[in-house]
Amino acid sequence: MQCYNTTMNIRVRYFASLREILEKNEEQLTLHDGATVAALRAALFARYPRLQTIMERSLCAVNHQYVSLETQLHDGDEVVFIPPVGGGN
Amino acid sequence: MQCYNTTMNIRVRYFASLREILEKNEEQLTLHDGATVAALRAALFARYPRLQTIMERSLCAVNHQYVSLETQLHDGDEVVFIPPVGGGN
Amino acid sequence: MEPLISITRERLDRDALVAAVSHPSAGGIVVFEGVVRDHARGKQIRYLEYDVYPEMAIQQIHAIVVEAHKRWSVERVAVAHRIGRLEIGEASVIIVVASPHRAEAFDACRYIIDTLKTTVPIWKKEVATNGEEWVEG
Amino acid sequence: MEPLISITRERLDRDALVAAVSHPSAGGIVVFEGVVRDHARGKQIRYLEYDVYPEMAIQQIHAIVVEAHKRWSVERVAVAHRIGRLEIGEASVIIVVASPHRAEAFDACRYIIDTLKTTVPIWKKEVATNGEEWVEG
Repeated sequence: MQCYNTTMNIRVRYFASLREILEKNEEQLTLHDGATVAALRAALFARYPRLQTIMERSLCAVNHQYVSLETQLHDGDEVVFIPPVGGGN
Repeated sequence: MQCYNTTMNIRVRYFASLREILEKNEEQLTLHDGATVAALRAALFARYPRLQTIMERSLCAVNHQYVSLETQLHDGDEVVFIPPVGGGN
Repeated sequence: MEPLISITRERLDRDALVAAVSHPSAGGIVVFEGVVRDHARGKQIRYLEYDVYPEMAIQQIHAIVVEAHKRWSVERVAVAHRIGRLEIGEASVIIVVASPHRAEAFDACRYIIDTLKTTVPIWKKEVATNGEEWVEG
Repeated sequence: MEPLISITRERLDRDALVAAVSHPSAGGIVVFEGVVRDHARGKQIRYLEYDVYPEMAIQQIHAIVVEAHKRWSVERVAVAHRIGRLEIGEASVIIVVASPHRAEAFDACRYIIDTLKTTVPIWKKEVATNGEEWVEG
């Protein structure tokens, strides 16, 4: 038995190398309620295998704050995977 | 017995507080051959007693190089007493 | 203290940034300017392309400036970062710190650029004569 | 390396100095600017009057820049000092260091201004609302 509120919508935005590889700026993903950042990342690996290397080196931000992979997501969250920055020295 | 070359001419230039107190930019002084910076300073103390305090806190430069009081002067040398600098922090 | 933070596609205006933080009580101004170099990692660079996560970048830069204020009491700070395509010799980032005394201005300016480079989501793609690459770390 | 060193009665031109040291290989530019403050040592300043021993000041600044070059390999340095009467908010000194990497530019710029302030024969008279004084140390 399944309720209507067991899924949530997550907005994923892409920048830099991720945006270029996927050729899109953002997309909406639907996940089960209570899914973590790690679960979202796994879903993206499954959908885009070629992102795995770069995403494993990326940090993650939810609603503009850096978070860990264990962080639980909530309906309407904005998630960005942030490839290493560092504009030289 | 005295030779013609037993004296030398020294150019003394004044800056900042020294220039303002003396109201002159420079003057020529005649000293005995082999006189040191200390001897020049003593001669200036005698001539301008009110310079003593400030000159005792000054460094001395001969021909644009900082020197010690024991340095021997030579004919034609340019001497400047340099009140403490330090334009703030 | 309200820091001036901007992310823009326009050419950065050094004089406007300095004027914005200048104040009769500030005796020392330190400016850092990052400029696009003609070579990097052995490559001949043609131009750079900067990308940014704007909302988060602004927020992160703000946090860095607040931390600099806590550490060195610097009140007058401007940070401007350019994005999009930049040619050799153009400024990608300008940081200006004005302070009553110079030691704090130097320390704060250096802290801000060092931290910005490592924590703010701004990326650059080096377009070189032999290919292009998003630079990472 | 031929450093640009100037002592002048004219208003200092920040942009001209930065342009003079800029180079396609220099990715970091650090500028220090000393500005006349409106107060000092509890006094309300009206204006400053700078005096200089010019030949020696140029020589000393040159020696400082050579030492900075030895320590940090900075090749592109400009130092400009203004003398005469300066009003509140005007720049008395501008130092610009451009370098391939920013750490050297920061270190060299700071070394140059710190050393300049203590060893170069340039003096200032503070003309305050309640009198005037040559500032020493």
